[in-house]
Amino acid sequence: MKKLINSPENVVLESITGLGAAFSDIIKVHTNPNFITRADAPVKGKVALVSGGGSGHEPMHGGFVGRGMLDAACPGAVFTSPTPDQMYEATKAVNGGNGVLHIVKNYTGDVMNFEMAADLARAETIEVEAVVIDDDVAVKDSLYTAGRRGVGATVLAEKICGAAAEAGSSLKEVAALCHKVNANGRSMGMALTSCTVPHVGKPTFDLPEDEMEIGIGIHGEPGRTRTKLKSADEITEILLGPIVEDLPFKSGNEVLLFVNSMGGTPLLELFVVYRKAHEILTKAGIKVTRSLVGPYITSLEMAGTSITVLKLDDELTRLWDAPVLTPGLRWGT
Amino acid sequence: MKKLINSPENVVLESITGLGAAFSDIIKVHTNPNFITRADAPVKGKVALVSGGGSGHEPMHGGFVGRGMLDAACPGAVFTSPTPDQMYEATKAVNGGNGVLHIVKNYTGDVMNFEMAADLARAETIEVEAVVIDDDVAVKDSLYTAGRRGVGATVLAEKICGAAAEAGSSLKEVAALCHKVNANGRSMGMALTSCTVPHVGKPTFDLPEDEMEIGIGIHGEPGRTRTKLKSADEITEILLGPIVEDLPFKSGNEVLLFVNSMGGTPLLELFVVYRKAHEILTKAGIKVTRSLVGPYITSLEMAGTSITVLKLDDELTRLWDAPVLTPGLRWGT
Amino acid sequence: MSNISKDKFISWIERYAGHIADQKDYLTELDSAIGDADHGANMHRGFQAVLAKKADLQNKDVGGLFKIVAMTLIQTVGGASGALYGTFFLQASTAAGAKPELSPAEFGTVLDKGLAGIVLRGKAAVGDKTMVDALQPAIKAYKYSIGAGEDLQKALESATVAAEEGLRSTIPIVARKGRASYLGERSAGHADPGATSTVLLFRAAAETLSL
Amino acid sequence: MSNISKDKFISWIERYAGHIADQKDYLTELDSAIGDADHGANMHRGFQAVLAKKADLQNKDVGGLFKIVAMTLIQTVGGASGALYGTFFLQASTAAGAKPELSPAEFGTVLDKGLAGIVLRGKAAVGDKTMVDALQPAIKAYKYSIGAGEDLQKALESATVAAEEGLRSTIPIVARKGRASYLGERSAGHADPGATSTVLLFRAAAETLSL
Ligand SMILES: Nc1ncnc2c1ncn2[C@@H]1O[C@H](COP(=O)(O)OP(=O)(O)O)[C@@H](O)[C@H]1O
Ligand SMILES: Nc1ncnc2c1ncn2[C@@H]1O[C@H](COP(=O)(O)OP(=O)(O)O)[C@@H](O)[C@H]1O
Ligand SMILES: [Mg+2]
Ligand SMILES: [Mg+2]
Ligand SMILES: [Mg+2]
Ligand SMILES: [Mg+2]
Repeated sequence: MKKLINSPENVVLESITGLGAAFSDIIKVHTNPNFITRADAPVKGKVALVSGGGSGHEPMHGGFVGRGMLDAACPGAVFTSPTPDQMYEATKAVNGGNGVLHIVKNYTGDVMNFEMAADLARAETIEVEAVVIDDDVAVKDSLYTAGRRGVGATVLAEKICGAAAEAGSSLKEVAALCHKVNANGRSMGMALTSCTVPHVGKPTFDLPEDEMEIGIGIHGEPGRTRTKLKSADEITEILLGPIVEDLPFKSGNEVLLFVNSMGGTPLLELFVVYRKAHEILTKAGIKVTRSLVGPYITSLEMAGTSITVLKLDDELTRLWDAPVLTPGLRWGT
Repeated sequence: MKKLINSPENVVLESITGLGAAFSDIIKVHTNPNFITRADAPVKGKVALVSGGGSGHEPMHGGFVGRGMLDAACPGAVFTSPTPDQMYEATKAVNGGNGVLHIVKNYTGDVMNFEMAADLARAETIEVEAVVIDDDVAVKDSLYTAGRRGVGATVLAEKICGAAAEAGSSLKEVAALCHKVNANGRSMGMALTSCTVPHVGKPTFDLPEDEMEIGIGIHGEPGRTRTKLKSADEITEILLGPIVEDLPFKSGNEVLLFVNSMGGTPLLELFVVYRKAHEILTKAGIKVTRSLVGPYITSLEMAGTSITVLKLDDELTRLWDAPVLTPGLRWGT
Repeated sequence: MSNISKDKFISWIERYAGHIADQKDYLTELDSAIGDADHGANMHRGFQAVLAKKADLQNKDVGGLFKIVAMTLIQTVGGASGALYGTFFLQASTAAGAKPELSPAEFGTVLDKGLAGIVLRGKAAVGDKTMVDALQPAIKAYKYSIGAGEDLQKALESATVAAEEGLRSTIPIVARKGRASYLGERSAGHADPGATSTVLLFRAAAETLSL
Repeated sequence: MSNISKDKFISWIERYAGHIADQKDYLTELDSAIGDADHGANMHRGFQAVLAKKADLQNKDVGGLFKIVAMTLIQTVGGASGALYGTFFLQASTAAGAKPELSPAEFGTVLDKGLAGIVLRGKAAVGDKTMVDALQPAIKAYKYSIGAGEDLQKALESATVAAEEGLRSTIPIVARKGRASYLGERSAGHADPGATSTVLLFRAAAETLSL
């Protein structure tokens, strides 16, 4: 295993310590339990947003803490959802008196640990709402299964809901907005390579030189299907097709196109994918009015990409454009 | 070779086309010859900044075109310096009447091709100054050699000089400022893995599981020495030691600490390195007052890191903080 | 039939922590195939933390003992298994209460309550390819055996056998719960990591509780 | 001794383009060891572009012919080799001027001017481990041979041999110019890519100019 770490046990703690040192003006890092809050938390009277999940997806979530986005993020061990005490302490630390929204990616572990944290917080009369993000079209949805995974739409939901909370929306309103983003966003991802979890020391799966995984999540897990390697244009079609069909996105829609790197795919390649995705949507009469391109929700050093498309309306566009000041996303300030 | 591309021949053109589509509000992409300009170029009366180099270093340079940074960037083939006609056309396109500064990384090919372009532009009475960046302490400097490579300090120079040009400084002033950044910045890099140039199809060099390259540049070339793999803290010391000695940086100095990913190293690991670098400098009485952490000057998907330290004064700090609006760096706007 | 003392329960937990330590890499390997390669590390982190609390464990009744195990797992494991095994011991602790020891029959009820907690949290049924596939039949076998007047050792052994059968039954199943469900058809042909760690829980019981 | 017609120079360029195409991967391999793995691709891109201009090449004098080669290389190759080989042919074109053919002696002067251009641009001297290490001795040998009254073919062959010796001499050298210089000691033990492509230039000449 080739990694810039000191030991698998310390990588998360040392990494968030570095994050805190680099962005002490924006965030504050708390340890045992580990969580990251806005430097100015709690913000009196503002609805607070708390998210979290396993580490290894950086900049998500810790890099999205700051004005106009999250109030707190709880990093678990690599690819392991955080523990209830982390979310419980974070919730208490950022509660500004108008309630706390938990933005939860739909993974059994995340959902259950956030539920337990919410129970603890509510027991102390903190008003907590939880919204579960499940935008991954690679997973067939069903009442009898764990359902779809939460992936790219999480980043967009955190930015958009953060803007609404900053603007003074109520907990009910921010929760409703979060459901709206989830309802209008769809994603799908693929991997050219696996990734190596530090405490495992070897790639989670082996992928031959001429094959790729389609329909992966963000935890280095294998995808729905393994196929022969294809060109960037073909891969973009394979990912975008199911996304467009699923919502469905229709001619005349205005959308945000988010092309994400799983970590190891460089921008040179990512923009080749963006170019094709933009072309396909445009040909279908779908207007790309906002874009996000880069590594924002990653699986360590995995090479691959995921595409997320979010249907926009004036409200979502305005909130997307609103100022944001975090280590990972910043504009308007 | 596993890459999200359609063909090695088209990767650069398709990638800058995608970049242009994603950021049409900020930049304009011109083809044959290929160069990228600010959407509002030429800016009358403003000194224009032109840089360029081989592709594969994204976001540098194309991602740094926009208000407060570069007026134009010229992308060559992967790891191959662009041709004079690219810089010549870019220079003409962004010339606002008050002269054009060429920011050139010190590689024989880059220097010679920029020289030829400058000759062509001057022949048309465009005032052109060129500043060569050579901040890589891994290379011993000497009058009889090609000298040191231009690496991390290039990003800082483009940001700082861009701010000065935006504020109305003259060509002479901006050129002097560029020399100042180069004189006060030092860098060194290392690689955990090689990278694969698309038209070559296999890694530029082989690196055993337990070895690393110290003192690499940004073209996937091997470094000065190959050693056994070490911990993140040890590697940080190996890189930072020569940097601090070379300037030298002294107790009481205020600095900008730039920890860069070569492309394949994820943020989780990069912040482990940042943490140690920040600790070492602080212990030495060197005050880290500004930071930049992420993949900003890369070698395709190479795993590794480079550290750049820039000695700051009030002028450099103010210009660093000034608003910048580019695809790759954005704040204050 | 003799009761199970608190000290026996302590040995049970310690033995289980030992099995987890031994099987850590194997559990992670199973999780690599259909999950995210952390089940072994998760369980090991949790039970090492439990061992570190050995002092507190000593001076507690059975309920208090399980409560410490529960809170420690909940606060150190994370993931699905942390919430689930944590809930299991939390419910078991409530059921056991302030007793210094449990009769084999009482222990059956305690296990039942633990299972109920897991099902309430995880909403998984037998056949979903989860730890429930091993836990439910194991407890059923244990209670049947005790009800039939067999001794504790016999009951724990048949529980272990049932757990192992339950584990084997997860192999052909296409997962409906947990991460493995994201793989669809591809999850078939692999044993469930959580069901595997559940087998170890009963094996440890059979090796400690009746002696 | 018979002169070298413009058509012969065209065959020279075409033959060189062919050699580059054949040796493309080898040149890149050499550049992988001490450079950035693009010399073969760079030269190939450039000379394929030159071939594409075949039509224009036909109706030009020798100077015009070299001018087209120069501008095409400058605009399509990039890197150090683009600027250097481009400059070589640019200076050669000025020296050759509007002549329809060159005497072997005139060709020597033309080569000299090309070399001077490379040295002016790149500031490399023999021994720096660059193309100059092959180019300089090759031209020297060519001129010596012509001066000694040997025929063109003989002169081109001794030039090629001298280029090859120059190339071999680059192997042990620690580079002082170009990317290879960044490697310090590690650059020793490898042949210089540009010197290798220069050998091909003279080999192509010996295969075309005197026939
Ligand atoms: N809804 C559920 N109900 C019961 N057990 C579950 C459920 N979801 C997952 N599990 C169990 O948890 C195990 C995975 O645990 P672990 O890998 O530690 O957590 P995670 O899946 O969050 O990485 C699975 O093998 C399965 O037995
Ligand atoms: N200053 C110089 N003078 C003469 N030749 C040089 C100089 N620098 C580099 N070269 C030649 O250029 C060759 C490398 O060309 P190429 O790989 O195409 O360009 P780059 O080095 O920019 O990638 C070297 O092998 C060397 O022969
Ligand atoms: Mg997990
Ligand atoms: Mg090159
Ligand atoms: Mg797991
Ligand atoms: Mg080269």
